Amino acid sequence: MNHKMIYLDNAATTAVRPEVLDAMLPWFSAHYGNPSSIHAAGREAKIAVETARKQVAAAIGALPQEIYFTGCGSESDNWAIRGLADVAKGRHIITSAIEHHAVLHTCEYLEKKGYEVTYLPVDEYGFVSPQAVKDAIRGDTILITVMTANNEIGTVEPIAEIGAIAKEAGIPFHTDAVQAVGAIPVDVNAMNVDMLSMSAHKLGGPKGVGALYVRKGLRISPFIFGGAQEHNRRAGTENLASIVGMGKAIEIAAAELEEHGKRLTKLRDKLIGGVLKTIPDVRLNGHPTQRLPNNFNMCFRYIEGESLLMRLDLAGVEGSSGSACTSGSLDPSHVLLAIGLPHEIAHGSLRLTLGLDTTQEDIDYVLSKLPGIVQVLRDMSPLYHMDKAKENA
Amino acid sequence: MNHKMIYLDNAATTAVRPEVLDAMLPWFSAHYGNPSSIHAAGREAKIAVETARKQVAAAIGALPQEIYFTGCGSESDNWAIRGLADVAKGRHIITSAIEHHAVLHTCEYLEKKGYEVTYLPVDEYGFVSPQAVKDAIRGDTILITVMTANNEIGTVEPIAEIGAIAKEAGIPFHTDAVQAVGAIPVDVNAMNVDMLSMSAHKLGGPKGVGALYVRKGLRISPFIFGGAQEHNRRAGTENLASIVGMGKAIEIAAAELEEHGKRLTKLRDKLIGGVLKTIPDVRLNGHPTQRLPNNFNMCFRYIEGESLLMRLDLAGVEGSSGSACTSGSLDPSHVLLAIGLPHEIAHGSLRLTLGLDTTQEDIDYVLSKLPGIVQVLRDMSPLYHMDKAKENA
Amino acid sequence: MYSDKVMDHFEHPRNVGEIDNASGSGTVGNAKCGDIMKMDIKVENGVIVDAKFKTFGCCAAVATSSMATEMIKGKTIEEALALTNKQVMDELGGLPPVKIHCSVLAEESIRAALEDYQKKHA
Amino acid sequence: MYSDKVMDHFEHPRNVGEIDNASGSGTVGNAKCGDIMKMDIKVENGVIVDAKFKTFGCCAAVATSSMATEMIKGKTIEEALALTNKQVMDELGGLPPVKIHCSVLAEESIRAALEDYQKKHA
Ligand SMILES: Cc1ncc(COP(=O)(O)O)c(C=O)c1O
Ligand SMILES: Cc1ncc(COP(=O)(O)O)c(C=O)c1O
Repeated sequence: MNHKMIYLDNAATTAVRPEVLDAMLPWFSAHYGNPSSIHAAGREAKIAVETARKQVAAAIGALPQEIYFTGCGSESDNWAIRGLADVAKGRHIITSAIEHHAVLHTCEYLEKKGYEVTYLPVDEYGFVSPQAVKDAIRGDTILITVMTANNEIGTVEPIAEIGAIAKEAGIPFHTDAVQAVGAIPVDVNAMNVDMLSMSAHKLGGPKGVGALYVRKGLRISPFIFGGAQEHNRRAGTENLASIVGMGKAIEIAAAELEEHGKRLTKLRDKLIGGVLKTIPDVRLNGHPTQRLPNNFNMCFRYIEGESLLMRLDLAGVEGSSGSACTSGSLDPSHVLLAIGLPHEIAHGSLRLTLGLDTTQEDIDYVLSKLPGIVQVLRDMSPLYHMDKAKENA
Repeated sequence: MNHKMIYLDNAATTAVRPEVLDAMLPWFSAHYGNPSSIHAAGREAKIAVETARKQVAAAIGALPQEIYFTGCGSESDNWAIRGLADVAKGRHIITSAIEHHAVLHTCEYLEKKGYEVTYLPVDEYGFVSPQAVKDAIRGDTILITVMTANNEIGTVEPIAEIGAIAKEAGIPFHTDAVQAVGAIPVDVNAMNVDMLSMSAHKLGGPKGVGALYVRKGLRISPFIFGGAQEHNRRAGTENLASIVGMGKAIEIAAAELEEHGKRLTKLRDKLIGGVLKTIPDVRLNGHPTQRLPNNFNMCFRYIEGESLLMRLDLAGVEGSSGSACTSGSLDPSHVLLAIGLPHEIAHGSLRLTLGLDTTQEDIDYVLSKLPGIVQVLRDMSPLYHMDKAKENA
Repeated sequence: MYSDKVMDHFEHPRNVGEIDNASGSGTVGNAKCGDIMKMDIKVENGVIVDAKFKTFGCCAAVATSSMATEMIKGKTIEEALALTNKQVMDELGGLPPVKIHCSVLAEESIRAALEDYQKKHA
Repeated sequence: MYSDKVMDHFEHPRNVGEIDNASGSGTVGNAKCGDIMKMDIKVENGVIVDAKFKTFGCCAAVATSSMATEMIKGKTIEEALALTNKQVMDELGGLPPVKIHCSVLAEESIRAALEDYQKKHA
């Protein structure tokens, strides 16, 4: 490879920020006490965990005692939904068709257990309609769960409005904010949410640690039973260094949110604009402005996503795709299908998600390479050939 | 403090070994790809995870595809039990009275859901009787779960015998080997176990990562639903650096098992012998020889465990206790009660668990300090006073 | 977890011991629960001139015993009866929530000793 | 995930294109599933003298198309009909298990082209 790799897959995972890694390092081999131990090493570990809890709480306008650390964003989602369902009286859940699989597959599991789930459709931009949420509420609805921002197409949902509806109806409201926290302003009170899922590795923290916000007074079953950790609600020896890292990462991300968001939005729009200008037969997925600052997602007609990705990879650009072949499944992304794309177009999607270290030059480089790569693949594609033949006929 | 702290709480958690931390470091900020991503960064991450899976498998005589990484030992326990119960036909589970809370509280939860659980008693050493297991088996028994080695008193259970019984009866057998792996020989085939829980931070690896062995062909429900990670059985972005660390730690621990075990056994026996010789009114908990090489657990009559711990801490020795006050609960350790200790004696327990860096000098130091500390506390104890008065009467 | 003052009273408990021919004496708690306190007081002219304790219990129990003996010395019977465990805790700079129940014994043992005194001198 | 040989054929696919006045031609797969392959062959004296393909599909689909065209060139009709996707995969140094279904299209498209040829020349 004759140049550095340009990593544009920050929605999949981010690098641990150097300051975050520095904050974590003392807690592996030097200070490694079990926060539940009462000796000096345990006590200092406990303080470190509680400091991180305050940092996470502060970033989303919550109280420290409303934050529970988990093993990942998926665990937070599973816990919120199943923990609530386990103690609730009714059997109906409302969610959207474009949730992350951690929410969708959990809902599907609950369906098998006798719960009923309404999967609300979305419009062409991926928006869930608050009115549709309202209309879906039944007497036995126990939970509404709608994500704050979509991980594939970046659409930012009208959470505050949905929260207000949930609150008025007295129904607990969970939101998967794994992609939103650290990227856009998130405030549990302004948004009227009762539970909120987070994951550290999406915001410059380490993999394998997440958190669930649970509003004071809301009762849910524990998900992992065992020791008395996390106020008796989530057992398991605390993931000390990673929790410290999550606290630090979220604190920095919250502090830099505005500045960082502005910078990324500019780069993102340059990338989208550049592609629209130079490559025909493309489509922007998600809303042009109500989207995550770092999210680019477009479909390139006549070509398949994995091939596009691999060619980009060979050219030094790392992204992702909603094509079936990238996931090893047979169907393309459920999100792209939900916004109304036909299968063959959904297969040709490319997601590029910008990060902290993405530069103007990186974007220029991608814009210089992408048209050629797309053309090579189109020249190889029987679909392109057939369609163009039709057009010329 | 005028001397270094002597950490003798390795059953609570261990330091991350320097070699392990070195192995982890590249995977935070330099190589941080998501193992599910198909670009170069994702592919190298995937390879790292699969290498760790092989290392874990090799340490317990399993196949790599039988190893599933989890967020902690507690998750492994919860998953094994609830994942099996979720798909099994019967409703009866057999376990022991001295399991870790991750097993016990999970069983109690299942009882609330309509399952029946037999909690087998143990003898004065903490042994579960294989015959008792056999006798407890019913037509609707779906699972037997008995720990490999107890975390408080160190007793090593007759797992191979219990496994043989389970196998003959055709009942899946789970063992919580969180304290055993890396400390004593563990082989899933020799032990006839179908599921086995592990946790990295007990064997020189990082906190917040564990694994569950599930024998090929055994069907259990996923515990965390979502992405297709871990062969579709445990969702959540892989805890890359920690998984690498777990693999490395377990590989080293397995290689050094024999040598390390011999050294610790000697130190442990010196500590036990020394206390028995110099302090009256003490009792060894657990079996004298069928115990973990690093486990010391004794009761000091007339005194309360937390006070003992805090005085040891002030003297530079970090340990743990099964007293109620150390856990914030009202009852002393369920394990000490299960081996037949009266409450007042159970409150006065001290557990010291040796580690990699424990030296002869550390043991000498503890033996030089402990008698004085015990005497100070006894002099302060109204129970000691009353009993001694009776003896002299 | 514990304040410096708690640790100081735990490490250097004041007034450990027993009083020969105590004016009043009380034992509360039980070993099953992991906490026993025995309190001896010496009363002269209605004033507590000495107090000594023995405690089987955790750090918080020892520290509150120690602090409580310090606080009642020099007090009249009535003043001592008015002492609450809250006051003892405050004087120690607070206790972790899970440990508050341990502090109750100090108040109770003083009451028991005072009642014993009053019974003997009624 | 992919072998070097797969990557080589993906990056530098052999025989991309179409053959004017092809002796036989076949298209298999469908866009809904994310894989379409079109295969053109030129047959002279019962021997495949040229083969060209176009593929809409993933890396594995492209590489197997490319390799398959290489493998059938110079073969008789009968020999080409006997080619299996397993042989193509082996020649590529294997494929990840989830990608095996993509390789089936190469065999199928060759068959389709050969059948087309046989129909035309029957
Ligand atoms: C026997 C046993 N099982 C399970 C666990 C739970 O492990 P973790 O703290 O990693 O969840 C522990 C340790 O805490 C243990 O000693
Ligand atoms: C919206 C959303 N929810 C949940 C998750 C799951 O997070 P984790 O991988 O930490 O389990 C992700 C990322 O994978 C996500 O993007």
